Amino acid sequence: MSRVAPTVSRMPSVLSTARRLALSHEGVLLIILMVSLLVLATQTDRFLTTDNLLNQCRLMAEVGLVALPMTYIIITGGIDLSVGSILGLCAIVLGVAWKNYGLPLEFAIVLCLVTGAAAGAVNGYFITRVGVPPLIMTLATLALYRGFAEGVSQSRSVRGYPEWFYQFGQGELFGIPTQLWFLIAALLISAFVLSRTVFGRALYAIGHNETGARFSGLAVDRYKMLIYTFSGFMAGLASFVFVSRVSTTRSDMGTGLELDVIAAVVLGGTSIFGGTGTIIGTALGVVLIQLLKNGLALTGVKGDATIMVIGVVLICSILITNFARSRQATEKPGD
Amino acid sequence: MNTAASTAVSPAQQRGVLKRILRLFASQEAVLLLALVALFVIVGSINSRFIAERNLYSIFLGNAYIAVAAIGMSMVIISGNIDISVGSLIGVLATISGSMAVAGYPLVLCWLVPVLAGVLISSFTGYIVAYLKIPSIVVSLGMLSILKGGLIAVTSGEWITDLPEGYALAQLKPLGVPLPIIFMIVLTILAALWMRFSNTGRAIYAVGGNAEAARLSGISKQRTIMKVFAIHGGFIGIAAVLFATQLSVIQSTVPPNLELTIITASVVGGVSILGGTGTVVGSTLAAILLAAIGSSLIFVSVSPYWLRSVQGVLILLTVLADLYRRKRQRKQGSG
Amino acid sequence: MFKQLGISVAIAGLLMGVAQTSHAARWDGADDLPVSPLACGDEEGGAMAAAMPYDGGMAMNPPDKAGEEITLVDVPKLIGIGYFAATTEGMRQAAEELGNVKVKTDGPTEANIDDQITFLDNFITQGVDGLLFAANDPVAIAPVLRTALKKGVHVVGYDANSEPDAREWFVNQAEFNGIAKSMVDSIVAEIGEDGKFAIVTSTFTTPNQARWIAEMQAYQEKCFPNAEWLETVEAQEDNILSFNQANTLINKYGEDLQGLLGMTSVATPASAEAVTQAGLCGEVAVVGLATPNAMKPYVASDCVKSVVLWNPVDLGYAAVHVMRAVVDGKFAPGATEVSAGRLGTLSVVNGSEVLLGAPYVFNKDNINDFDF
Amino acid sequence: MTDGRALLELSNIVKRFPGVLALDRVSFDVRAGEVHALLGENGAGKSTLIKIISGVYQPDEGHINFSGNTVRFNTPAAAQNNGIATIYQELLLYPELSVAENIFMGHAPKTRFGTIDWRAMRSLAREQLASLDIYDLDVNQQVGSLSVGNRQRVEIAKALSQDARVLIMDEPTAALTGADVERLFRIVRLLRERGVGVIYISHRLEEIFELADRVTVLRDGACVGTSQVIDTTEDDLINRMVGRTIEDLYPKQLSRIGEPVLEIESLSRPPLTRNVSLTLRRGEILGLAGLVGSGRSELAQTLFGITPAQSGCIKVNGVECLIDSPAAAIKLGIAYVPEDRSTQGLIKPMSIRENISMAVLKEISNGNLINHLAERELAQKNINQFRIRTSGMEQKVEKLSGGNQQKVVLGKWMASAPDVLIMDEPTRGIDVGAKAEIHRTMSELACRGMAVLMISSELPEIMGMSDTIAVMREGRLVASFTRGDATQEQIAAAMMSGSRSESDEGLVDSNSTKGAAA
Repeated sequence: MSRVAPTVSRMPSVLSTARRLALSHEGVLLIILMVSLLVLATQTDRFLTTDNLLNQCRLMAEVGLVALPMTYIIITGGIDLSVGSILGLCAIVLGVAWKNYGLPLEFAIVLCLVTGAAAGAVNGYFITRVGVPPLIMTLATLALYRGFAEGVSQSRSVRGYPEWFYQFGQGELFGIPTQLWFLIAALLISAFVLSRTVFGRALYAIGHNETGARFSGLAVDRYKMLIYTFSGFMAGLASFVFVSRVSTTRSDMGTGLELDVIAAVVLGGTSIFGGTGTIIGTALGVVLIQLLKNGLALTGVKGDATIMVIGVVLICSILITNFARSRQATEKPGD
Repeated sequence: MNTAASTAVSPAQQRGVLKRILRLFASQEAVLLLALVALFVIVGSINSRFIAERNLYSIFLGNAYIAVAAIGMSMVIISGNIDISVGSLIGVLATISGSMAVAGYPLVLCWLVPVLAGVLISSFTGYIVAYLKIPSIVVSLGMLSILKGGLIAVTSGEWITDLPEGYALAQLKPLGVPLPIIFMIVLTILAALWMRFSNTGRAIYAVGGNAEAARLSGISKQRTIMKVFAIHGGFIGIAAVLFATQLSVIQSTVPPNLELTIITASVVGGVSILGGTGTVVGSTLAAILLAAIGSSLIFVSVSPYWLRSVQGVLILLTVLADLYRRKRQRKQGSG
Repeated sequence: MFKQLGISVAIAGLLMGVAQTSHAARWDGADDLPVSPLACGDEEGGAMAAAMPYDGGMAMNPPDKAGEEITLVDVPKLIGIGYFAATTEGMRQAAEELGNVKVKTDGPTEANIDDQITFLDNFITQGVDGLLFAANDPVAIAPVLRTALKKGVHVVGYDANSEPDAREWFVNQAEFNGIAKSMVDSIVAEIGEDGKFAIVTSTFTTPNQARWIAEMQAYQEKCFPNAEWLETVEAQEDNILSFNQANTLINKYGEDLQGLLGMTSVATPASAEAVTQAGLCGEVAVVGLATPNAMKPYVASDCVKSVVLWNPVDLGYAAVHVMRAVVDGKFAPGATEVSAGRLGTLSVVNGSEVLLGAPYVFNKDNINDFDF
Repeated sequence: MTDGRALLELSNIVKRFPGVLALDRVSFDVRAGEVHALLGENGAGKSTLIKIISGVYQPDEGHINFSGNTVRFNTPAAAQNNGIATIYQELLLYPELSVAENIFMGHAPKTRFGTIDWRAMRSLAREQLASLDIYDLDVNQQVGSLSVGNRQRVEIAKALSQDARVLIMDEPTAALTGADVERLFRIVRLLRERGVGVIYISHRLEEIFELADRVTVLRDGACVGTSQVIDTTEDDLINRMVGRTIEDLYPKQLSRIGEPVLEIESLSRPPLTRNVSLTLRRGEILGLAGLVGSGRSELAQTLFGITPAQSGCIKVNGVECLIDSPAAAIKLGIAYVPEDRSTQGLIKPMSIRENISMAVLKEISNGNLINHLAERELAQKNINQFRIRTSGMEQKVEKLSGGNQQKVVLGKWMASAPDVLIMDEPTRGIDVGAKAEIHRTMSELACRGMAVLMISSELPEIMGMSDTIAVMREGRLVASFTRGDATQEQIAAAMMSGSRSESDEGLVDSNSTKGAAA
C-alpha cells in the first residue's frame, strides 16, 4: 500500500475500492460520524477531549454489549425485544441473590449471567422448537421477564454493594473505564466470530435463506438457540456492569433498552430482513448515537431536539445507503 | 354452465357450509372469544362484581382507544409492515386536539383536525416506506424519536386543562352506551367489512401475502402501502381523540409503552407478523381480552408484584394456542 | 385446544395461588426503610429530631463566583410532565428575580435512571456552575453527583433526594412523614376512622412514593388502627391507565371502598375523574397529591374535598435561591436557616435538608388562589 | 382452427439492460387458436420477451400489434385488461387466501354498491374451474393447503379469469408429473379450441411435439427461427437452441457396480414414507420414479436427515446408523441435491465461493476458523471442474443461469466427497445444453464409484440414465426394474396403477367422480 503505485492500471482499482468503501453503509456512517465529530468539535471545546470521550464509552457500554448479539440475531432475520427486560431480571437476580439469600457476590454475579443465558435460551427454545416468530416470542417475554423482575424483587431496590464491586462500572483499568475493556473484548470477539468463523458464515446463510442453510447441513436450530442464549447472556453481562455503574439494583432497569439497541444496530447497516450486517457497522452505530447525544448536549441542544436529530439521522443514513446502492446497481449491471 | 355447476355441487355445498362453520370455530377470533368468555366465567364466579355491567363498561371504555388504534395497526401489519411510532403519534395528536380546544376553535374542528393530521403524518411515514423503500420498522423507529422529541420541545409537558364544555367526546353516552365503545364496535365492523369487501382491503392482504403476485395482478404495492398508512393514521387520529377526551385533563406526553400494547393486541389477535393474514375483529377482541386480563388479575387479588408475570404468561399462552391451531389446520390441509 | 386451555388455567391458577400466599404484612408499594410516624392528631410538631450535624458533601475548590452571574442546569426526573413544568417555572421566576442566575431545564423523557445520569454527565462536561436535580434513584445518581462536586460544581437537589454526601443541600418539599400524616389525616377525615381505602400509585419502584406509602402505613397503624388499607395498584405515570385502575378498584370493592389515595399528580386527578364518571362523588372520597390546576374541576364539583401538595413552583424557586446562597457563600455547612426570597426564611432539618414547609392542603376555599 | 392471421404480433423488439442487449430485434407472433412454443436456453431472452408481452417491461425499440392495433402495455394490469394472461414459473399465489379469492384478486366481481361480491366471486370461481373441467377443488379452501398440481390449476384459472385471448405459460409443467401434466395438456387443448393463442415455454422437448403448432427458438437474445412443429425434429431444435449439435442427451457410461453402500430396510416416516426397503450400490445410478406426492422427495429428505425416520433401519457401508440431521447424513457421506434450487439448494444472495464451501466449511476450516485460502482453492477447483460460467467466484449465485446454478449445487456437494449422491430432479428447469452436461457429470461420478439416487419426473431421463429403476406410489416402493428391462409404459403404469386413493388428489379425475354427481 505504502509503495508508490507505479501502475496506471491499479489506480482505478484503488479508486474503485475507495469508492466502494465510501458507498458501503459503513462508509456512509463513517463519513457522517466524521462530519458530526468535526462540526461538534468546532462548536464546543469540551467535546473532543479524552476525558469526555472515555466517559462516553462508559455510558454506552451496556447498549454496546447488547447490540453485538442483537446484530447476530438481526442478521439471521430475527429480533429480540426482550433484552431490556432480561437486563432488569438479571440485575434483580444479582441483587436478590446477594442481599436476600446471602450468597457471595461473586456467586451472585455468576447466577446473574446464568439467568441471562437461561432467559435467552427460553426465547431460543420457543423460536426454534415451537416455531413462534421471534418478534412475537420476545414481545411476550418482554412483559414476562419484566414481570419476573418485579415479582422476585417485590419492587424493592438493592443497594450497598461492597466497594470492589463498583470497580467494574465506575473504576478504571490502565486509565480506561473497566467496562470499556469488556466492550472492546466482546466487540473484537464478536467481529472475529462473525467474519472469520463457520458460525458467522452460518448466520448470514440463515438470514438469507434458512431452508437452504438447513439443507446444506448447517445446524440452523442450534445456531439460533446459541445466538438467543448469547443475547440473554450479554444482557446479563450488561446488567452486571450497569448495576456496578449505578450502584443499585431496580426492577425497572433497562426499560426501553431494546429500542436503543435496535436503533443502533439498524443504523449500523444491519438489514432488518436478515442476511447483511457487520459488527463494525453496529459499533459505528452505537458510537454515532452516543456522540450525537453527548455532542449536541454539550453544544446546548436540548434533549428533546437531540432525540429528533437521532431519528432523522437514522432514516437519512439508511436512505443515503439505499440511494448509493441503487446508483451502484444501475452503473454496474450484470457484474 | 351456471346451473350445471350449482346443481352439481349442491351436496358439496352443504358440506361447505358445515366446513365453513367449523372453520369459523377454528379461527383465532373464536379462540379469543372463548378465552374471553372463560375469563369472564372463571373470574366472575370468584368475584361476581367482575361481570357486573359497570365493570364490563370500564374494561371496554378505558381501552376502546387501544382497540381502535389496533385496527389501524392490524392493517399495517397485514400489509407486511409495522409502525412502532403509534404511541408518540397518539401523544402528538391528542395534544393538537387539546390545544385547539383550549384556544377556542370550534369543537368539531378539535375532533377532526387530529384525524386529518394523523392521516398526513402517517402518510408521510407511508411515503418513505413505500416509495423510498426503507423498512417500516426503521422509518417508524425514526418517527418515534422525531414525534416524541418534537412533542416535548413544543409543550415541555404542560398539561392541558380548562378544556371547554362539551369537548369531552368520549364521555358522551348516546343511548346510554359510552361513545368510545360505540366507536370501537362500529369502527371494527366497518373496518372488517372494508377489509373484506373493498378492492383496497383485499389488496392489503395481497400485498402482505405475496407482493410480487400482487404487482402482476395490477395491484400497486406502493399505492396500497400508502393507503394503508394513511388509513392507519386516521384510526390513530380517532384513537387519539378518544384518548384526549376521556378525562378532563390531557397529559401532553407520550403514553409509556403504548406502541407495545397496541402491537401486542394486533399480534395476539392473530395478525401474522409476516403479513398476509389476520382480521381486525381479532385485534379488537384481543385488545379487550388484554384489558380484561389486566382487570381480572386485580379482581382475583394477584399480588401486584406478580401481575406483569401473569400477564406475560397469559399472552404467551394465547400466542401458543394460535400457533397450535395453525399447525393443526395445516396438518388437516395436507392430510 | 382443550389441552392448551387446561394448561393455561392450571398455570394461571398456580401463579395466582403463589401470589396470594405471598401477601406480606407490609402495604404493597411500601419500601423497607425505617419509618418515623409523626404524632397523631393536631399536636404541633412535637419534639423535632435532635439537630443533626451537616451530612452533605462539599464542592471541591469551586470558583468563587459570589455575586457574579452563574449558569445553572436543572435535571428533573423527567421532562414533559406537569409537575416538573411547574418546578421549572419556579426556577425561572427565581432567576428573573435574582437577575444574576441563568437556569435551564433538560432531562430524560422517561423517568429512567440511566438517561438522567447521562444528562448530568454531559452537563458536568459542558461546565456549569451548579446542578439542580430531582433523583430518579437516590443511590444510582450518587456517583455522577460526586463527580460534579469533585469538579467544583455546586449540587443542590430538590423533590427527590440522593445520598446526602453526593450533594450539598436538598430542598425538601415536605418530610415524608409529614406528607404521610396529611394524606392519612385527610382521608380519615372523610371516611372515618374505620374507613376502607385503596391506593393508586405510579410504580412500586419510584422511591418517593414507596417512602410515602411506608410512612402512611406506619402512621395509620399508630393513629387509626381501625382504618383498613385494601390494596395498592400501579398505574405508571399514565393518565388513562390511572383512570382504568381506579375504575377497577371501584368496581372490585363496590361499597366497601370508601376512599382512594392518589400518590402522584397523575393518579389523583384520574382517580377523581373515575369517581366522577362513576357517579360516586360523595361516596368514594379522593385524596391525593396533585397540582391544583388539574384538580380544580373536581374540587369545584365537590367531588374532591382536599388535595395535598406543596407548591412545586415554590420548590423550584427555593432550589435556585438555595443554590445562589451556596455560591455566594451565604449558606455554608452548619447554617440552620437560609433566606429564600419571597418565601422568607427556610429552616434546615436532618443535617443538610432545607425544608420548604409543611405540606399544603388545598380545598375549595383556596384552590383558586393557585395557578400551576 | 388457426385462421392464419396473427392475434398478437411483436416486430423488431429491442430490449437493453444496462450493459446487456437482452433482445435484439426479435419478431414473434401468435395466432388465435394455436399453441406457439418458445424455446431457448436459459438466458436466451425468453423471459424478457414474455415480460414485454405481459407488460412487466417495456421494449426500447420495436412495436407490439394486438388484434390489429399498435399497443403499449405500461403495466401488467394493462396487458391483463387487454386479454393477455400470464402464468409465471414461480406460482404467484396468496397462500393464506382462498381459491376463489386467488382467482379474482385485483378484479373481483362487484355488487351494486361497488363492494366485493363474495357470493358471485365464489360461484364465478366455480364456473371458471368448471370451464377448465376442474370439479374437485373447493373454492373456499386456503391455497396454502393445496398440492402443487392443484395450485397450478388455480393459477391457470386465475390467468383465464379475465377473458384471456392470449395465454403465456412459462414452464407450466416444471413442477408437475404424470397425471397432472396430462390434465394440464387437456386444458391447453381446450383453450386452443376456444381460439385462445397460447405461448408455451418448456424445456421438455417432447411436450413441444405433443402440444405445439409452431415453435420459435431464441438464442442469445436473437430469434433463430420459427417453424411448424411438424416440419422439425428434436435434434434440429436442440441444434438451433445451443448452436451446436448435442451428441447425446443421456450420455450414460456403463460403470462397474460394486458392493452396497446404502441399505435401507422398512424405513418409515408417515404419511409419505412407508416401509421402504432399498439397496444402493457403488457405481450404480438408481432412478426413482413416481408422481409428485408419491413420497420420492420425502424419502430423500428422510435419508438426508431433514425429516428423520420414525422406524426402520439405515445401513451405510454395512454399518447401521442413525441419521437425525443433515449434518449426520453429510458425515456419513450422503449428499442431497434438492429439488428446489432457489430455496433448498442455494443461498442465492451469497457468492459462488460461499455456496460451494457451505456444506464442508467445518472440514476445510481450522476448527471453527474459516481457512479462506482453502475455501478459495475449493471454489476455483469446482468452477473449473464443472465448467461453471461465471465472472469469478465472488459472483452472487442469483446472477447465474439455472444450469450454472445447478452446477454450483453439484459442486457444493462434490466438495463433501460423498459416497451416496441423492439428486432430486437434477435437471428441472435447466436448458438442454446444461442438461447434457449434468447427465455426463452424473455418469462420470458413478463410474468413479459413487452411488447415485436420482429422482426424476422425466421418464426419458430415468430410462436414459439409470442402472436400476424403482417406482414409488403413495409412500411405498411398488416396482423395480433393471436397465433395459423396462418400457416407459410399464413404469408409467407402476406409477399410477392400483387403487386410486382419495388421499391422492392428483389422481381424482373429473369424469370418474363428479361426472356421476352431475
